[in-house]
Amino acid sequence: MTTVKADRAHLNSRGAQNESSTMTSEVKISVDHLTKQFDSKGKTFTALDDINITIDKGQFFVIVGPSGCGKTTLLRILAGLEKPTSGSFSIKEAASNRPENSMVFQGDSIFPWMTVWENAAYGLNMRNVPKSEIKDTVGHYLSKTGLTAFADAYPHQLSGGMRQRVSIARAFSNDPDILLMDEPFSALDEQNKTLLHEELLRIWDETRKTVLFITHSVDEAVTLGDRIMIMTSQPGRVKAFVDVPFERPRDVLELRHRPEYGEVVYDIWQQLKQEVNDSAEKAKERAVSKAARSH
Amino acid sequence: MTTVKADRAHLNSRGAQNESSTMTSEVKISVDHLTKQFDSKGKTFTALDDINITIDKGQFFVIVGPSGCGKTTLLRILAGLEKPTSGSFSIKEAASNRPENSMVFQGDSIFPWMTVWENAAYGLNMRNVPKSEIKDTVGHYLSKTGLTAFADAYPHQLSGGMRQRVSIARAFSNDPDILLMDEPFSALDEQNKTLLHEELLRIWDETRKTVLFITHSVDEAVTLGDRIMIMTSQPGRVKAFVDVPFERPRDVLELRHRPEYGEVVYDIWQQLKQEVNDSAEKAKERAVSKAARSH
Amino acid sequence: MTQTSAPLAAQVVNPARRSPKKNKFGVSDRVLAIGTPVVLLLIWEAFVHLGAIDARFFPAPSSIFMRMGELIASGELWMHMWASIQRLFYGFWLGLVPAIVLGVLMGLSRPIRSALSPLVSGTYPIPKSALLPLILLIFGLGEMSKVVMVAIGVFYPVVMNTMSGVVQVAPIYYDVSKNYGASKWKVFKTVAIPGAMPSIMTGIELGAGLGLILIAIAEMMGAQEGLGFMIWNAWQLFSVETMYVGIFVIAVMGYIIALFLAEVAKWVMPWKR
Amino acid sequence: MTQTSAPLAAQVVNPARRSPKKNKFGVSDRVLAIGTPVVLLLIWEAFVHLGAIDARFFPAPSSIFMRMGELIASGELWMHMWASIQRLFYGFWLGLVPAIVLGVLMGLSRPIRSALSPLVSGTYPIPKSALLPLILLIFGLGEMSKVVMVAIGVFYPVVMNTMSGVVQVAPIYYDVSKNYGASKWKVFKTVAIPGAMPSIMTGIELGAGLGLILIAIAEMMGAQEGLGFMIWNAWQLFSVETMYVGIFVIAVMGYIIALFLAEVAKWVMPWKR
Amino acid sequence: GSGGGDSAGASAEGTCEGTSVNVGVVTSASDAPMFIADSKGYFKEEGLEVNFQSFDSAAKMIAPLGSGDLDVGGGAPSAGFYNAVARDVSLKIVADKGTMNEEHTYMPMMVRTDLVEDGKVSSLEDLKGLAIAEPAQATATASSLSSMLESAGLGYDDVEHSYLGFGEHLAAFANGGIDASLTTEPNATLMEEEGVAVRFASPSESYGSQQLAVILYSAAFAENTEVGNCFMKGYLKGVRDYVGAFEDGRLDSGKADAVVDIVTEATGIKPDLYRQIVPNYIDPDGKLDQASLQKDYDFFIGQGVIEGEPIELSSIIDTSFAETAAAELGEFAG
Ligand SMILES: Nc1ncnc2c1ncn2[C@@H]1O[C@H](COP(=O)(O)OP(=O)(O)OP(=O)(O)O)[C@@H](O)[C@H]1O
Ligand SMILES: Nc1ncnc2c1ncn2[C@@H]1O[C@H](COP(=O)(O)OP(=O)(O)OP(=O)(O)O)[C@@H](O)[C@H]1O
Ligand SMILES: [Mg+2]
Ligand SMILES: [Mg+2]
Repeated sequence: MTTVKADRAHLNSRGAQNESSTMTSEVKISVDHLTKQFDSKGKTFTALDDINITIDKGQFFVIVGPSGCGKTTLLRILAGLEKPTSGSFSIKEAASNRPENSMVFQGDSIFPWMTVWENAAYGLNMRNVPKSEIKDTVGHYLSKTGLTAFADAYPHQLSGGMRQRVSIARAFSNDPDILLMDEPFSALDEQNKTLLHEELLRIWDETRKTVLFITHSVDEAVTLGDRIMIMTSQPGRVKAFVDVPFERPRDVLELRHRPEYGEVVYDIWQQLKQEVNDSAEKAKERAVSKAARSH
Repeated sequence: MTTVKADRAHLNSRGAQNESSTMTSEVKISVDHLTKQFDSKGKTFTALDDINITIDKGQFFVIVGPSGCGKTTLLRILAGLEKPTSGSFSIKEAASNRPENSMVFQGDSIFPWMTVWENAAYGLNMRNVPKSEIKDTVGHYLSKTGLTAFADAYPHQLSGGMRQRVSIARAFSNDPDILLMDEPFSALDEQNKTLLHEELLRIWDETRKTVLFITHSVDEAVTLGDRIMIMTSQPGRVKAFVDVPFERPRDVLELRHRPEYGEVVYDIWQQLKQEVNDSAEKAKERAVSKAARSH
Repeated sequence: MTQTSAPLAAQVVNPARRSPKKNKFGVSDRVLAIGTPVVLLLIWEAFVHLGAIDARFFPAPSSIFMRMGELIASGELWMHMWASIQRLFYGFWLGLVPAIVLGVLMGLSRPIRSALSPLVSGTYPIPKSALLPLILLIFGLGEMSKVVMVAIGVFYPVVMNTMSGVVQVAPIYYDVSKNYGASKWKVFKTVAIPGAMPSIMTGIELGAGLGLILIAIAEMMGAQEGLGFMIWNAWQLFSVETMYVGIFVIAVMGYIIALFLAEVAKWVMPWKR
Repeated sequence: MTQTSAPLAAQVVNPARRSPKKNKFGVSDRVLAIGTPVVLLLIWEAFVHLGAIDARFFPAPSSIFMRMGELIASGELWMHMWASIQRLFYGFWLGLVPAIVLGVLMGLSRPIRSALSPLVSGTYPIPKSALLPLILLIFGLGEMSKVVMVAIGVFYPVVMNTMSGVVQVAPIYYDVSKNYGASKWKVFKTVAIPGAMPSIMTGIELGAGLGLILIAIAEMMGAQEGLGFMIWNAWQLFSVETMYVGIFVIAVMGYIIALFLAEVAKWVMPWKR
Repeated sequence: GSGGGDSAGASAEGTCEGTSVNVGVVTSASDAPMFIADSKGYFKEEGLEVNFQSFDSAAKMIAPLGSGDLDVGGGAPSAGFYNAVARDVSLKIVADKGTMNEEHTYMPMMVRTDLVEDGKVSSLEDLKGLAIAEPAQATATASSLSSMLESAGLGYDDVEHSYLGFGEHLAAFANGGIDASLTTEPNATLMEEEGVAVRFASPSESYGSQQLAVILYSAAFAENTEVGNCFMKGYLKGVRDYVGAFEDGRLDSGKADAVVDIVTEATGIKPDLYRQIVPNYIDPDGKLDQASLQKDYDFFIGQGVIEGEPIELSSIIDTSFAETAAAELGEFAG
C-alpha cells in the first residue's frame, strides 16, 4: 500500500459509532495529489486540483459540491475510466471474488438494445454467474426497484425515473466491493427514493461495502453518509470533510428533529452556499475578462 | 373555445391570492378526457387515463406523481410531440407573437453538435430573431445559469448539471407563452437551484407566462406553484388538485417556518405515499400473476 | 384557439417514432412502394409508343416482359438466376464475416485502425474489372473466382460501415461495459455489435448490392451462365430485350434483398420498435 | 493492492474518447499507417525474388516502381491521372448533392422513403458494366458519360448512408427542433445533417471509392486517357508493370481521399473532440 | 490445366481417352467450328472432354493460358499477345481460326449512315479527322485499318481512334459518338438492320488476305503432341463441316441448316441473323497465313507498343498439329 499523504489531523473527529473501530479500520481507497485537466482547443481546463482523500473500508462516503466541480470526474477516475493528469490513487483489492467496483452513472447509461432484465443482469452475465443465481439476484432487485412488470421492456419504453432505477438495479445486482453512485436518486420521487435508501443501507450493512455517493441533497448526504466531502467549484478541490456523528441504524424521521441534524445540515449548506457564490463571482470575472479580450 | 368537460366542482377551492382573480382569469389550457396508451408486442399499456384539467392563463401549475405515472407523457402531448389515444386538449393561442410553448426536456436534450451558445440560442435562431437581440437574451440567460465561461464548449465537455442548465437557458431565452418544464432542476445543487427558482419566478412574474412544472420535490412544488396536481401511478389518473394558499412574492425561508406550509406539504406527501404503496402492491400483484402465467 | 386533438405532420419530422401505416394523404406505404416503379414503367411505355424514346435501345416495358415470359418458359432465366444466386450466397458470407470482425476490431482499437485503414481505403477503389484477371489467375476459372468477387463487393461497405458504427457508439456504453468487467469478446458482442447494428445493416445492404454489381462483371469471364453472362451476351448479340430482362431481374433481386434485410433488421434489432 | 496511477488498456475499449497518439507499444499511429503497406510490399518483393510468386503476373514492386518512374518522366502518368481526377471531381459533386438531399428527405419523411426505396434499392445493384452502353447512348462518348458514371458511384452509398444516419438520430432531437418551431429546412440543417454526419462521411468515403471503381470501367470505353484507360490498355498490351502502376496510383489516390475526408470530417464535426 | 498432365499416360498408349481440355471462347460466331465439333461429338471421338470457358476478349485469355488454367484459346494476335510471349508466357500459334479475304469480309469498314447519305464520306480519304472505332489499341484490326488508310494516302494517326468493344459500336453510331468503325459480324449486319451505319469498304481490298484470328495452345498443352493432335483433329473436323456449309461464302442455303442450328444454339445468335451475315473463313487444313502475322507484328513494332526485344515469329508458330491432323483427315472435299 502506498503511503497516503492526506493530512489526517486536519479532518474532523470521527463519529461516535466509528470512533471505536478507528484502530481496526483499514484504508480502502487513497487518493494522492490527484489532478485532472482537460484540453480543449489548446486551452487547459483544470477539473480536479490536488485531491487527497482516504476512505476506509466499509465507509459510506458522500461527495457534495456545486454543479461542475468535478465529482463525476473523480468517480470516473477511481473507476479507471479516466486517467488522472497527475497524482495517483490506490484501491485495496477485494478479499472476496467480488468485482472491484460498480458504478451507477449519472444520466442515461443503460443499453438501449437490452431489455430491463438484460440490463440489470449485465454485470452478472459478464462474470458468467450461473443462470439460476442471476435469476434470483436480478429478480430481487427488479422487485425492489418496482420494475418487475417491466422486465421485458426496452429502455425507450420507460420513463426517466424508471431508467435510473434500472441502472441502480444493475449496480446492486453486481454485488461489487465498492459502489460508486453518481446522483443515483435524482430523478426519483421522494417515496421511491426512501425505499431505495433503505435497500441501499441494508445492502451496505449486510455486505460491508465501501460506498462513494454523489448527491446534491444535503439531507440525503447527512441521512446516509458516514463522512461527507465538500468540494470547491472550478477547479474542484477538497473544501472540507464533515463526519456525520449519528449512530446507525438511523431513524430518518427522528433524525430530522434532532438539533445536531439541523446543525450539520446548516454547516454544510453554508459552506456550499459560499462556494456557489464564489464560483458565481469567478464566472462573472471570467466572463468579463473574456468580453474584455474580445474587444 | 371548446367546452371543457372537466368537473370543476370536484376541484379544491382556489388559493387566497387567486381567489380574487377567479372571475377575470381565462382558461389557457384545457384537457378533456385525455387517454394515452402505448402498444408493445401486442399488449396495450395505459399511461394516462381520462385526464381532465383546466389551467388558467398565467398559472404556475405543478405536476407531482410517482415515477412512471405519465407526467412526461402528458407534457409531451400538450407540446404536440405525442398524439393522445383518445380525448382532446385545447390551448388558447398566444395574443403576442411569442412561440406557443417551449419545453425543458427530462434528461439530455441539448444538441451534441452545437456549442452551449448555439444550443441556448436555438429557439431564437429558429424564429429568425435579429442577431443583436439573440446576443442580449442568450447572454443574459447563460450568465444566469452560470455558463458564460462555457459558451463555446460542446456538450460532451460539460457536466450533467451544466447540460441541464443549457436546456433551461434555451427554454428561457425562447420566451414562450407556455413554459413546459420536466424536472428541470433535478440535477442541480441546492444553491444553483435556488438561483434558478428566483429567475424562473421573476420571468413568470414579469411576462405572466403559464408554467407547467413537473417535479419530485414536494418542497419545490409548494414553494413555486399556484396549483399542484397529484397523479396516481400506472395508469396515471388525476388523484387530487391542491391549491397553494400562499401570497406572492414568497419568502422561501419564512414560508418553510409557517405551520400551513408544513400542512400542505404533509398533505401532498401523504397522498403520494399512499400512491406509491398502492403501486408497489399493484406491481407485486402483476409480478405474481405474471409468474403464475409463466408456470 | 388551436384545437389539437390530433396533431398532424408529426411523422414528417419524427422519423424514428412509430408512425401509422397510412400517411396524411391516406396512401399506404405499400401502395407507394409498388406504385412509384409501376408509374415510371408506364411513363416509359407511353414514351416509347409516342416515339419520344429510341425503342431500339430502350424497348417498351411490355416487350421486355414478353421476352421475360419466353425466357421463363424456356427455363433459361431460371438457370441464369440460380447460378448467380448461388455465387451471391456463398460470396455474401465469405465477405460478411471477416468484414464484421475486422470492422469491429478497427472500430475498437486505434492501433489496428491505424494499421489497416490504409490497406482498406487503398484497395477498395481498385477497379474490380482490372482485378478480375488477377483473381482468375489466383482462384482459377471456376466458381471460386466469382464467389471471391462477390465477397470483395460485400466486404468493403460492411467493413467501413461497421467500423464507423462502432466508433459512433456513445462512449458511455463502452464505459459501462468496462466498468462491469466485460471481456473483449463480450464488449464485441454486447456493445460494439448491437450499438453499431444500424450502420452494419446499411453496410450489408450496400455490400450485397456491390456484390451483385461485381458478380455481373465476374460472369463476363469464364462463365457460361449467370445473370451477368446473360446480360453481357445479350448485349453482344444486340438482343436488347433480353438484356433488359437481365437488368430488370437484378433490380428486382436487389429490391427483394433490401426488403429481406429490412425484415432481418427488425429481427436483430428488437429494441427498435 | 492494485496500483492504478495510470490505468492501461482504456483505449482498447474506448474508441471515441481522445486517446494518445502513441499506443501502449510506443508505436505511433503514423508509423503503423505507413508501415503496414510498406511491410506488405517488402514481403511481396521478397516472395518474387524467392520465386514463390509468379513474376509474370505479379511483378516485383521494385520493377513496378521503375516503370512508374518512366511513366512519370514521360508525363504519361500525370496525363492519365489528371484526366481521371477531373472526371472524379465533377462526378463527385454531381452525385453528392442530390444524394444528400434525397437521403435526408427519405430519412425524414416516411412517404418519400416508401416511394423511393424500391427505386434506390432496385437500381443500385444493376451492373454498371451493363449500364455503360446505355449511358454512352444518352450522354455520348465524351466526358459527360464518365462524369455521370462517377456520379452514379458516389450517389448510392451516400444516399443510403445519409438516410440511415438521419433515421438513427435520436428522436429527442427531432422533438426539440419541432418544439422550438424549426421549419423543415431548419430541421434539415440543424438536426438531420449534423446528426447524420458521421454516417454521411462514411457514405462519402464509400461513394468516392465506388466512383473510382466505376470511372475505371467507364474509361475502358471510348476514352483515350485516364487511369482506367491506362490500366485497361496496359492489360490489352500485356504491359503488366504499367497495369500495376495504374492500380497502385488508384490505391494511393483512394488512401489520400480517405485521409482528406478524415480531415474534412474533423472540420465539419468540430463537436467530435 | 489438365491437358498436359492428365494425358501423359493416355498418350503413351496412343490415345487421348479421358483427357479433359479447357478451351477459352468468346461465344461469338467466330467460335463456330468449336461448337460444331463439340455438338457433333468430334472431340469425343478423339476421347477428349472439352470444357468451354467464355471470355469477353481474347486478350483476357492470355493470362489463364500462361498459368495453365486454359489449354486452348483463340483470338486475334495482338501486341499484347506478343508482349506476353516476350515475358515468358509461352504460347503457340497453331492454326487458323479466322481469315478475312475478298469473299469473306466479316470485319467490314462501317460508316455512319447520315455521313454517307449526305455525301460527306464517299471515299476512304474522307475519313481524315473522323472518329473511327476499333476494339483496342494494337490489334489485328488496327493493322487492317492502318493499311486501309495507307491505301487512301492517310497515316494511321490522321484519324481519331475510339477504343470500343465491337458490341458497343452500334450504340456509339446511334448517338453519333463515332463516324466509322471496323466491326465484326454479326454486329455489322445488325448495324445495317438498325440503319445506323452502312458497309463502306472491305479491308481486304488494301490488305489482301488477313489472319484475323488464330488458335493458341498453352506451352504445356503444346508439349503434349498426342493430345494436341487429337484436339486439332476434332477442331478441323468442325472447321470442315463449317466451311463445307458455305454457299457463295454465306450460310443461307439449306446446306447450312445443321451448322446454323448448332451455332445459334450455342451462341444465342438469332438464326435469321446468322444466315444473313458474312461468316468468317477458316482454312480447312488450319493453315496459317504467316505473312499476314508478320505484317501485323511489324505494324505493332511501328506503333511502338512491343516491349523488349522483337521476337522471331517462327519461334512461336507451330504448324505441326494442323499439318498432322490435316494429313490424317485427308484432302478437304469442299
Ligand atoms: N471531456 C471533457 N472535456 C472537457 N471538459 C470536461 C470534460 N468532462 C468534464 N469536463 C469539465 O470538468 C468539470 C467537472 O465535470 P464533472 O462532470 O466532473 O462535474 P460534476 O461535479 O459531476 O457536476 P454535476 O453535478 O453537474 O454533474 C466541468 O466543468 C466540465 O466542464
Ligand atoms: N414509447 C413508449 N412505449 C411504451 N411505453 C411507454 C413509452 N413512453 C412511456 N411509456 C410508459 O408510460 C409510462 C409513463 O411514462 P412517463 O415518461 O410519462 O413517466 P413519468 O411520469 O414522466 O415518470 P418519471 O418521473 O420517471 O419521469 C411509463 O410506465 C412508461 O413505461
Ligand atoms: Mg456529475
Ligand atoms: Mg418523466
